[in-house]
Amino acid sequence: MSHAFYVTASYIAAFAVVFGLVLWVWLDHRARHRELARLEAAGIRRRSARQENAG
Amino acid sequence: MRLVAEGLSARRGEDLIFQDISFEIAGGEALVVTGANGSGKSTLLRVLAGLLAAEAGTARLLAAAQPVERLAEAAHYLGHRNAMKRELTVDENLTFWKAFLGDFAGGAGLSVDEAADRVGLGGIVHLPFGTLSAGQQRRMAMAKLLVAWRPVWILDEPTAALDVAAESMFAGLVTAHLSRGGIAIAATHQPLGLDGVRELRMTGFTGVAETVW
Amino acid sequence: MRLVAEGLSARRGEDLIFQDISFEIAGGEALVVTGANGSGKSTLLRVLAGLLAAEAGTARLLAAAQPVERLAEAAHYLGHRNAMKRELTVDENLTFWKAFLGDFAGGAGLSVDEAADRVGLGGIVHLPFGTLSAGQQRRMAMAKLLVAWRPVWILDEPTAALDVAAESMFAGLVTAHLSRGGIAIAATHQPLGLDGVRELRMTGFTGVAETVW
Amino acid sequence: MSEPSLAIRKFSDLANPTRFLALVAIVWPWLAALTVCLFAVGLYLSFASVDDYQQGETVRIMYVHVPAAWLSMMCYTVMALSALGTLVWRHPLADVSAKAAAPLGAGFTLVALITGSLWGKPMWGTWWVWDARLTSVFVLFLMYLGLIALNRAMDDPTRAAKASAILILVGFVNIPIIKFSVEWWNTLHQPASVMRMDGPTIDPAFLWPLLIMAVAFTMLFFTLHILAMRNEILRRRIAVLRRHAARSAGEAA
Amino acid sequence: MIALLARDLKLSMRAGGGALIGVLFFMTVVAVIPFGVGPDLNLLARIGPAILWIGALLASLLGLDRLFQAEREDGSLDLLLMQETPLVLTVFIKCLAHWLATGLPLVIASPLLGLFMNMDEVAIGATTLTLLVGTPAITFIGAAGAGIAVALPRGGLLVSILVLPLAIPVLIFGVSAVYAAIQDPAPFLPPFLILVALNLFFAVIGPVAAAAALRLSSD
Amino acid sequence: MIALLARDLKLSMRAGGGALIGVLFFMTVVAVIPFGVGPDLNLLARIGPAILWIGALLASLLGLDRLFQAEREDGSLDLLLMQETPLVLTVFIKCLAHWLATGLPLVIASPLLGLFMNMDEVAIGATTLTLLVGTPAITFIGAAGAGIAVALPRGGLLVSILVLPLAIPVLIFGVSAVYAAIQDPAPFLPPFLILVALNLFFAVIGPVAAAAALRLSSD
Ligand code: HEM
Ligand SMILES: Nc1ncnc2c1ncn2[C@@H]1O[C@H](COP(=O)(O)OP(=O)(O)OP(=O)(O)O)[C@@H](O)[C@H]1O
Ligand SMILES: Nc1ncnc2c1ncn2[C@@H]1O[C@H](COP(=O)(O)OP(=O)(O)OP(=O)(O)O)[C@@H](O)[C@H]1O
Ligand SMILES: [Mg+2]
Ligand SMILES: [Mg+2]
Repeated sequence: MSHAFYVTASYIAAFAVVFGLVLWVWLDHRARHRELARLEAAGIRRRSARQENAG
Repeated sequence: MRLVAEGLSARRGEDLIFQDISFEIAGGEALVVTGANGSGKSTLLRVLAGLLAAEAGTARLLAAAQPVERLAEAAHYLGHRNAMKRELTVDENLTFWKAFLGDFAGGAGLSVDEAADRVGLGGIVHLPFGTLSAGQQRRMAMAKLLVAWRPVWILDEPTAALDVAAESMFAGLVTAHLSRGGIAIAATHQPLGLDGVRELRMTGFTGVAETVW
Repeated sequence: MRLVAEGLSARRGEDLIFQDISFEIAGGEALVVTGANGSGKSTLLRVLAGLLAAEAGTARLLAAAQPVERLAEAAHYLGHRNAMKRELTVDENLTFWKAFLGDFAGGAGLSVDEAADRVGLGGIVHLPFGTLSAGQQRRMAMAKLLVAWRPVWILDEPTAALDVAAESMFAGLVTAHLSRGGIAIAATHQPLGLDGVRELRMTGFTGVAETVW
Repeated sequence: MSEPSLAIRKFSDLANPTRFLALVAIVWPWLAALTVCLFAVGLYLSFASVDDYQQGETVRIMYVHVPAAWLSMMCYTVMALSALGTLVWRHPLADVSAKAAAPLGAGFTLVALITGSLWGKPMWGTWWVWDARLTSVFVLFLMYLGLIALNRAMDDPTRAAKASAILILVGFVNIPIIKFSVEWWNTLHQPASVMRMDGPTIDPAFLWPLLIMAVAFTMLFFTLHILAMRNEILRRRIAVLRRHAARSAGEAA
Repeated sequence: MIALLARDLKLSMRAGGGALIGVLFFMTVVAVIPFGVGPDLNLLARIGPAILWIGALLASLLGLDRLFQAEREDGSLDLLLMQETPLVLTVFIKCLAHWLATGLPLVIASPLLGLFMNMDEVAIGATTLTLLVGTPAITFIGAAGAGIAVALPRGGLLVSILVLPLAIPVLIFGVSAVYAAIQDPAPFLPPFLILVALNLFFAVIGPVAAAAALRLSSD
Repeated sequence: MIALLARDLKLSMRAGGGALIGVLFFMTVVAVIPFGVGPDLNLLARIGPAILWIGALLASLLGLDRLFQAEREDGSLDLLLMQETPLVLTVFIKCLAHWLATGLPLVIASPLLGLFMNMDEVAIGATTLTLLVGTPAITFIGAAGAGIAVALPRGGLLVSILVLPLAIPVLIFGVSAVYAAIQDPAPFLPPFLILVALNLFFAVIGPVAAAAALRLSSD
C-alpha cells in the first residue's frame, strides 16, 4: 500500500477520535443543561441561586 | 465508665444526614435511638461503631476498664446483617467469633453453648447457620454478643423478626448487660421492653447544609 | 374467588416442619400467620407461593378472574428480601417489575409514581435503591405490590423495619387491597393494625413425623 | 442554624466550583478559538513541509503521533497532580479534574497507538511489536480504561475519587517508564530527539510544524478538560439538587 | 421480556460495566502474555489464536456466576420463578443480555488484539468469526452451571468447575477451526460447523438445564 | 488470628473448594496451549515455564475478588474493622488462608503440568520453586485490588484488571529465573532473589494498601 494511505489513515483516525471527544463533551453538556432546566422548571434551585434572584 | 458523644455530624454519600448530636451515657444506662425511616439512626450507630467517619465531632469512652483509643474496640455492633457464615454451623460461627473477638477487660464471655441457651436455642448449635429461620438467625447473632465481653453494645433494630417470647428474652439480655455495668445503644421502631432508658429522637434532614456544588 | 389449602405439609432439609394444614380464604379476607420463631411461617408462605414443593396437600385458587394452574401466578410474594436492585434507581426497579409482572386479569396496577406516593415516598423514585434506608427500602418493596395487580398477596413479615407511620400506611394498603376483593396472607410477629382478620397459629415441631432414617 | 464548618470550606474559597464555572464561561471561547487557529497553521505547515529523505511521506504521521503521545503522558500527569489534590488537600475540584481527564487521556493514547501502528507498518513492516515503549503505552491505555471503569462502578463520587486517586498515583510509575524506555532498553522505537537535555536534534523543517501541532494539541486538551470539568460539576450539582428536592418531598409526605 | 433484557443490560452498564470490564480483562490478559513468553513475534503469531480464545473463555466465564446469584441474593429470583412466563425463556433472555453485554464486546475487541499478537488477516478474521459463534455457547453452558451453583455459597468458583469441562469442546473446535483456516491443508468448515452446532445445541440445553436447576434449588 | 485462619480454610474447603477451581483453570489453560502451538515438543518445552507461570497468575487471581466481598455481604467485615487487632494483620491472615487454599495447590500441581509440557527436571523444579515463592506475592497484591473493589457490585473482574499490571514484575522475574536455571550462562540466583524480595515487599505493601482501602470503603 502507498505511504499516502498510511498518512491519510492516521489523520482520519486522529480526527475521528478527537471528534469523538468533542462530541462527548458537547452532548454531555447539553444533557446536563437540559436536566438543570427541567429541575429549574420544577422549582428546584440552588439556595444561593435563589438568593441571587431574590436580591 | 462514660460514653461521651460531642457534636457528631455525619455524611452519607455527599449529604449531611445529621448534625451536632451530643449525648452522654454512664455505665448501666441504655440509650434508645428512635425516629422515622431514613432519619439517620443506622448512620449514627455506624458512626459510633467507627464504621463511618464522622464529619465532625467525637465519640469517646471515658474511664473504661482498659483505656481505649477508639470506642469501637470496646463495643459490639449488631447491624442488619448477622455477621455469620451460612455455610458454617452455628457452633463454628460462634466459636470463631469468641476466639477472634476476645474479651474486653473487666468481663468474660460465656461459652458457646451457654450463650445459645441464653437466647433460647440451646439445642441447635450444630445446624448450619443458613438453615435457621429469620428469627433464629437473629437470636444466634445476639448470642454473639454474649460469647465475648464488650462493655458497649450498639444494636441496630435488634428485635426485627423476633417473636414476642424472643423480645422479652432480648430485654432480659440487655437488662443483665446493664446490670453488669454495661452500656447499650439501640436503634429501634418497637418498644424494647426496657425500663428507664433514655431516648434520642433523630429528626433527619433538618439543617442539611449546602454542599460545595 | 377462593383460596383453598388442603392438608399441606412441608419439609425443610429433611425435617417435616408442619403437617396437615388446611384453610380457606375468600376474596376480601386476610389471613395472619403467627407463631414463634422457627415455627414454620415462612416455610408455609413459600409453599403457598410455589417456591417450595409441598410434601403433601395442595393450595389452589378457585373461581379467579382468570383460571390459573399454580397459585403463584396470581400472587405477589414479599419475602425478607426486597427483590430490588441496589444499583438501579427506584423508578427503574419499579418500572421493570411493572412491565415484567404485568397485570393479572380483573385489575390494573398503579403507575410507578402513584405507587411511590401511596407508600409515602413520592419524591425519591429517582434515587438508587441502595442509598435508601432500611425502612425506605421496605416501603419501596411494598410499592412493587401496587404497580402490578395480583389478587393474592403473600407477605412475610412485611412491617419489620418500618416506623409507626409506615405501619399504618401499610395497614391502609392492605385494607384497600381487600376492599378490591383481594386476598392477603401475612406472617408477622407484630399486630398489623387490620380489623377482622383470620389467624392461623403455627405451632412448629409438634406432630413432626419420623424421618425414614 | 449556623453554617456548618466543613473541612473543605477553606480551600473551596480559593477556587470553588461556582467560581470555576464562571471562569470557564469566560475562558473557553478564547481557548477554543486559539486551538482552531493553531490547528489551522499546524496542519498547513505539516502538509507544506518537505518529505523526509528516509521516511518519505510518512513523516507527516509524526505531526499527529508525537503530540498525541506527549499529551497521553501529560494528561496522566495532570491526573496524578489532581490525585494529590484529592488525597492531600481534599479539594473537590481535584476529584472533578481527575475524573474529567480520564476519557481525554484514553482518547489521546488511542490516537498515539493508532497512528504509531499506522507508522510502524510501512517503517518496521509490522503493526505492533512488544517492545518496552509500545507495551508501556498500551498499559497506559489500559490504565485509563480501568480508571474509567472504576469511576463508573462506584455510585458515590467522593469515594470513587479516593479509590481512583490511589490507583492513579500507583500507576504513575508507568510514565517515566514510557518516557525513558527507549533509553533504558534497546527498542525499535525512535529515541527522543526533541525533548532532550541537550536540545532538539531534529531538523528545523520538521521541528516547527511539530511544535505548533504540539501546542495545538495541548490547547485542545485544556479546552476539552475545562469543559468536561464543567459537565462533571453540573452533574454533581444536579445530583445534589435532586436529593435535596427528594428529601423535602419525603418530609412533607 | 424486553423489560428484562433492558434491565439486565442496564445493570451491566451501570454496575461497573460488565461490558467494559470483560473487554478490559481480555486485553489485560493478552497484554500479559508477551511478558511471559517473550516478545518473539513468530511465536506470538503462532499461539495467538489459542491465547485469544482462552482469554475470551475466561473473560466470558468469570462474570457468569453472578448471573442468577445476584438475583437470588436480593430475592428477585423468587419472583422470576413465580411468573407464568416459562422460566426457560426468562433464562434465555438473561443469557442473551449477558452475552450482549460481555460476549459481544469481546468479539469486537478481538481483531485489535489479533493485531497485537501479530496474527495475519486470515487468522484474525477466523478468530473473530469463531469467537462470534463460540462465545454464546459458552454463555449458555455457563448459565447451566450458574443455575446449579445458585444455591451454593461462593458458587462462583464452582460454576467455573462445572462449566469448564463442558466449555472445553467449544474451545477446542474454536481453536482448531482457526488453525484450519490458517494452515492450508486442513479444511476450515468442518470444525466451524461443529462449533455452530455446539452453539445451537447449548442454546437449547443450557437454558433448559438452568431452569430445571433453578426450580430444584429454590428453597 | 489462628481462629480466623482456621475459619477461612474451613470455608474454602466447605464451599466447593477454591483449591480445586484454581487448579482446574490452571490445567485448562495449560492443556489448551498445545492445540495452539501444535504438537511440537521442543517448542512446548521452550514456552512451558512461561505458560505455567501465566496460568498460575490467572488462576490465583480468579477467586480473589470474593476475599473481602463475602465478608462484607454478611456483615462480618464490620466486625473485623472494629477490632483492636490491627486490620493489616487481619488482612494478612486472610491472604495467607487464601494462598493456602488456592495458591499452594497450584504449586503442587505445577510439576505434573510441567511433565505435560515436556519440560525437563531442572525446568520443572525451577518452575515449582519460583511459583512457590511468587504466588504469595500475587495473592498479596490481589488483596489490595480486592480491598479497592470490595464496595463494588460485581467487583469481580475489575480486581484482576487492577492487579494484573502490578503483577507483571512478578511474572517477569519468575519466568526469567526459570530460564536462567535452564540456560547455563545466566545465573539463577539474581532473578530468584529479586522474586523473593518482591514477595516480601508485596507481603507488606499489599495488606497495608488493602487495609487502607477497606477503611475508606466502609460505609
Ligand atoms: C503503536 C506504536 C507506537 C507508540 C505507542 C509510540 C509511542 C510514542 C511515545 C509515547 C512517544 C513520546 C516519547 C517522548 O516524548 O519521549 C513517541 C515519540 C515518537 N515516536 Fe512513537 N510510538 C509508536 C510508533 C512509532 C513509529 C512506528 C515511529 C516511526 C518509525 C515512531 C516515531 C516517533 C518519533 C519520531 C517520536 C518523537 C521522539 C522525539 O522526538 O522525542 N513512533 N512515540
Ligand atoms: N433452608 C433451610 N434448610 C433447612 N431447614 C430450614 C431452612 N430454612 C428454615 N429451616 C428450618 O425450618 C424451620 C422453620 O423455619 P421458618 O423460616 O419457616 O420459620 P418462621 O416461622 O418463619 O420463623 P421466624 O419467625 O423466625 O421467621 C426452622 O426450624 C428452620 O431451622
Ligand atoms: N450507602 C448510602 N449511601 C447514600 N445514602 C445513604 C446510604 N445509606 C443510607 N443513606 C441515606 O441516609 C439516610 C439515613 O439512612 P439511615 O439508614 O441512617 O436511616 P435509618 O434512620 O436507619 O432508617 P430506617 O429506620 O429506615 O432504618 C437515608 O435518607 C438514606 O437514604
Ligand atoms: Mg436503619
Ligand atoms: Mg420467617
